[in-house]
Amino acid sequence: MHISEGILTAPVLAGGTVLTIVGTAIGLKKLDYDRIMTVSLLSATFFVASLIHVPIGPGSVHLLLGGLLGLILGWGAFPAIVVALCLQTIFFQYGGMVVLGVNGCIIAGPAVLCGLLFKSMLSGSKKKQMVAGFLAGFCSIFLSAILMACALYFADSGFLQVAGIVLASHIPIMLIEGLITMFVVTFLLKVQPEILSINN
Amino acid sequence: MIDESFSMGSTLFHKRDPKVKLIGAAAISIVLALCSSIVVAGIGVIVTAILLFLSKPAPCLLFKRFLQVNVFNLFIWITLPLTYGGGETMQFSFLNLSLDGIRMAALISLKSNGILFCFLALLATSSTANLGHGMEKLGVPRKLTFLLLFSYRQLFVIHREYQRLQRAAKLRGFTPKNSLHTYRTYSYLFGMTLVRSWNRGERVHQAMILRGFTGNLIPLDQPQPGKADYFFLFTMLFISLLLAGLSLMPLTL
Amino acid sequence: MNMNPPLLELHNISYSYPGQKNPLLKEINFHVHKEQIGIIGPNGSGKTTLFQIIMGLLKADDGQIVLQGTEIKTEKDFFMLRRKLGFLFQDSDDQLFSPTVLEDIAFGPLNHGATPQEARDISIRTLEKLGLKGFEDRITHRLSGGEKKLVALATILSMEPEMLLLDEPSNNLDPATRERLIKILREQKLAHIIISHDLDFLASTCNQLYTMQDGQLIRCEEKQIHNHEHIHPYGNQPHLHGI
Amino acid sequence: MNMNPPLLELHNISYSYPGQKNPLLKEINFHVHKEQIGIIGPNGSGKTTLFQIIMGLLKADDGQIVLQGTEIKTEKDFFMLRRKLGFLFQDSDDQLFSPTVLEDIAFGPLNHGATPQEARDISIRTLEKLGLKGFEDRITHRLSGGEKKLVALATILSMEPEMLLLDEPSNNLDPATRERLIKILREQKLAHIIISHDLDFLASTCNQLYTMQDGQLIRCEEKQIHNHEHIHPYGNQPHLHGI
Ligand SMILES: Nc1ncnc2c1ncn2[C@@H]1O[C@H](COP(=O)(O)OP(=O)(O)OP(=O)(O)O)[C@@H](O)[C@H]1O
Ligand SMILES: Nc1ncnc2c1ncn2[C@@H]1O[C@H](COP(=O)(O)OP(=O)(O)OP(=O)(O)O)[C@@H](O)[C@H]1O
Ligand SMILES: [Mg+2]
Ligand SMILES: [Mg+2]
Repeated sequence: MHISEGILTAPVLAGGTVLTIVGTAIGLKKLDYDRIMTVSLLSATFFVASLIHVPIGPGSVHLLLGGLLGLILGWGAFPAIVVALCLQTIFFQYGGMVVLGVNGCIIAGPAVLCGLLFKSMLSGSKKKQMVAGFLAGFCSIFLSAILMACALYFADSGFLQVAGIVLASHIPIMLIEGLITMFVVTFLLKVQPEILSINN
Repeated sequence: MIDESFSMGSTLFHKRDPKVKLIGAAAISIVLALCSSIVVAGIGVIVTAILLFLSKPAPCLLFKRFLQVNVFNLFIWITLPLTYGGGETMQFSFLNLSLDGIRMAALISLKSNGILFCFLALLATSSTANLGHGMEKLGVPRKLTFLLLFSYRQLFVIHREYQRLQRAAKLRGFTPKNSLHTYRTYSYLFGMTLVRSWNRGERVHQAMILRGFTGNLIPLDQPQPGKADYFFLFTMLFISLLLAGLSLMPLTL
Repeated sequence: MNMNPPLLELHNISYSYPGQKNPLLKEINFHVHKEQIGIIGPNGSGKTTLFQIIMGLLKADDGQIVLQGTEIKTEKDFFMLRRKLGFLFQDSDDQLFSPTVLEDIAFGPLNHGATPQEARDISIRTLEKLGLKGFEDRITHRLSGGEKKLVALATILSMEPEMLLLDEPSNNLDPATRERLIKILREQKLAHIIISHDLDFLASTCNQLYTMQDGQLIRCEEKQIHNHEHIHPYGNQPHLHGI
Repeated sequence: MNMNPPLLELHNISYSYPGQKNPLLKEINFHVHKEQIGIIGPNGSGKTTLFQIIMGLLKADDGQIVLQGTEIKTEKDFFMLRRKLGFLFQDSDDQLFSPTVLEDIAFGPLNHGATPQEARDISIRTLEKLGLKGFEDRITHRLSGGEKKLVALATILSMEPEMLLLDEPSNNLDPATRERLIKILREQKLAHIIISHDLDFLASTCNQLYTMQDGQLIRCEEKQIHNHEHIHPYGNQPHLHGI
C-alpha cells in the first residue's frame, strides 16, 4: 500500500510530510538508545513482511502488519515504519522521496493508533486477545485505506472514483491482515509474551 | 530478491558523494512531482533518461523496475479516462472517455517515470550504507539514521531466517491456498521470524554494550565532497531550476 | 524399468551456484536401495547442496533424479518425493515454526490430507516412538537443543517417509541425546543418508560410506582398522573420542 | 593486594537461570595470569553462561569477579573490564551490526574515547594485522562466514584487550580460515580462554585445559600421549583425525 510519485499535489505532499515528521519525532523521543537495536530489528522484520506474498482469491497480496508493529512498539512503530518505507524506496524505488511523508502517515499513523487502542485488550481473556489482534490488523488497514483515498481526493477531486476503487480493493486485504495479525498475536502470546510486554 | 546491484559500478554517478546526490535527487524529484505541464514533465523524462543512461544500469534489472512502476501506470490509464470527474468527454465507440482523465494519466506516467529515472541514476548508484551517512550529514536525526543503518544490516539476516523456515514448511508439503490453514501457517512462519529477530536484538545489544556503548552513538568521519562533487551538485540544481522555470511559463498542455 | 527399481537414483547431477567458476557437484551418479549411507567430506564440499538438490530446493544444472523408477521433474513430482524422503536440517531452529510441539508434528500429515484427528493420532504415536511422550503442549522455541533435534526428527517421521536425509544430525548434541538418536535410527530401520563429520556416529548408524570430494561422491570400499598415536590433552578426564 | 595479581580471578561464582532448580554453575573458582586456556564440556553445561557472567551480561547469584586485583562490582567497573577482555560470540551475525567493516571495527574505540581519526587508524591497523587489508568498505552482511568471524575478531582486537574470551571460534569455519585463526591466535600472544568442542583446535592454541562438568570447572593436569585402536571406515581415503 503506497501512493506512487507524481500523483499528489503540493498541499497534500506538504501536509503528509509535516505529519510524518511530527509522528517520527514523537516516536524517536519515546525511544531510548537501549531499545534502538530491537526497534531496528523489528523495522527490518516489517520490511521482510512486505516481501511475503499471501494468496487471496486468484492472486496474492503482500503483508503489511502495521497494526502488529503498533501493538509491539506503540509510538516507536512510527519511526520503525518510516525507516522500512525508506528502505523500500532505496531498494525497489517504491513510492519515492517526495511522497515518503504521505505514505509514512498513511501507514504509520493508523498502525500507532490501533496499537495504542487495542493494547490493553491483550491482557484480557484468550478470546479478547484474539479480537484485539484481529481488530489491530483490520482497523489499521481500514484507516490506512481511508487516508489513502482522502489523499487522492484532496489532491484532485477528479480522483473520486479512483479513490473509491482503492478503498474497495482493500476490503479483502483488511480481512487477511486481521486474520494474520490475530494468529501472530496468539503465537507471540504463547511463545514469547514479553514481546507484547505481557508477562504470563 | 533484495539486492543493490545498481550500486555496483564505477561511472561518474557511482563516484559522487552521496550527500550531493541526495540533494540533487530531492531537487529534481520535487520539481517533477509538482509540475503540472505535460511538456515540462516530458522534458524532465528526457533529461533524467540521459542521466540514467550515463549511470550505465544493468538492462534487465532496469527493465524490471521500469515494469513495476508502469504496471501501476497501466492501472491509471485504465481507470482515469473512464472515471475522471468533470470536464470534456470524448465518445469512443460505446465508451465515454474523459479528456482530462487522459491528460492526467499521461502527466502521471511521465512524472513517475522521470522520478524513477532520477532515482535510479542518483540514489540507486550509492549503497544504502553511504546514503544513510549522507542523510545524517544533511541533518536527519542521528537516531533515525542509525535505525536505518542497523535495520539495513539486519534485513538480510532476517530474510534468510524467514526463507529457511519457509523451506521447512515447503518440505512438509505446505502448498499455499485460500484457506485458514494457509493464513495460520504464514502467521506462524512470520511469528517465529519475529521471535528470532527479537532475541537476536537482545544479543546484538549485548554486543554493543561489550564494545563500550553507553547510549551515545558516535559517527565516524565521512569523506568531504570534492570539486567534482560540487560541480555535479551545481549541474543537478541547474537542471531542476530550469525545469522549475519552464513549469512557471504559461504552457497550454 | 525393472521389477525392483532403486528407491532413489541420481544420474549425472551437476551443480554450480550462480557466479561460481568451477562446478560444485560434477556428474554425480548414485543409487540407494535400502542401504544406510554415510557421507563425509570437508566443509564447503557441497554435501548440503546435494541434499537440497535431491529435495528439489535447488535445481540441478544437469542430470536426473529418479524415485522408485519414476523420473522427478515437475514441482508436483517433488511434492510426492518430499513425502517419501524426510530431510532433517542441520539447525533445528530452522525446521520448527509452530508454537507447540503437537502442531509442528501434525503439520506435515495435515498438508498431505490427514484429518485433524488422524494427524493428532499420528503425532502422538510418533512422539511416543521417540520417547517424547508428554511433549505435546511444550513450546517448541523453549526446548533444549537436543529436544529440538528429536522433535524435528518427529516432524519428519510423522510423514511416514521411506528414507531419511539427515544433515549433521549429531552436531551440538550432548552425549546422552546422541546415543538416543543412534538408538532411534537403528530401530527405525529406514533407508537413510547421513552427512556427518562424526565418524563414530556414522560407524554406528551406517553400513556404507561415501566421501564427497572435488564434486564427486566416492564409495569407500570397506571398513579398516588401524593404529595410531594421539596427543590427549585431557587424558586424565573421562572423555569421548572423535573417532 | 600483591605485586602481581592474576589478570582475572573468579571466586565462588554460582549461577542459576530463573526457574532452574539446580544451579547451573556451582561455586566456580578460577584464575588466569597470562595463560591460554581451553574449556571443553557437554552442551548446556554452562560454558557460554560463564563467559556472560565474566563480562557482566548476566549477574552471578553469588561470588566475586576480580580483575587485576580490583573487585568488579558496579556497571562502571564492568565498563572498564569490557575494554580489557574481548568476547567473541559464537554467531558473528550477532556481533557485526554496522553496515561497513570499518565502522564496525571503529565502534569500540570510538566509545572508549578515541577521536574519529584515531579510531579509523586503529581499525585499519587491526585489519592489516589480520590480513584483511582492503576490507574497510566491504558491506558486513555480504562477507562469507569465515570472513565474518575474522572481522568480528577485529572488532574486538581494535579495543586492544588484554585477554580474549572466544566462544566456539572454529565452528563452521572452512579449514583454511581455521588455520588462519590458529595462526592469528598464536601470534597475538594474548591471554585467552577458548570454549570449543574441537580438541585439535584447542591443542594448537591452548596450554591448559579445563572441562566444564556438573557446574564445575576442572583442570586437566597434563597432556598425555596414548595409543589406541580405531575403526577407520574410510581408511582408503585421505582423511583428517578428530584429534
Ligand atoms: N546460496 C549460496 N550461494 C552461493 N554459494 C553458496 C550458497 N550456499 C552455499 N554456497 C557455497 O557452496 C559451497 C558448498 O556449500 P555446502 O553448504 O553444500 O557445503 P557442505 O559440504 O554442506 O559444508 P559444511 O560441512 O560446512 O556444511 C560452499 O563453498 C558455500 O560457500
Ligand atoms: N536465557 C536463558 N534462560 C533459561 N535457561 C537458559 C538461558 N540460556 C541458557 N539456558 C540454559 O542454561 C544451560 C546452559 O546454557 P549455555 O549456553 O551456557 O551452555 P553451553 O555450555 O554454552 O552449551 P553449548 O555447548 O551448547 O553452547 C542450558 O541448559 C540452557 O538451556
Ligand atoms: Mg552442510
Ligand atoms: Mg555455548
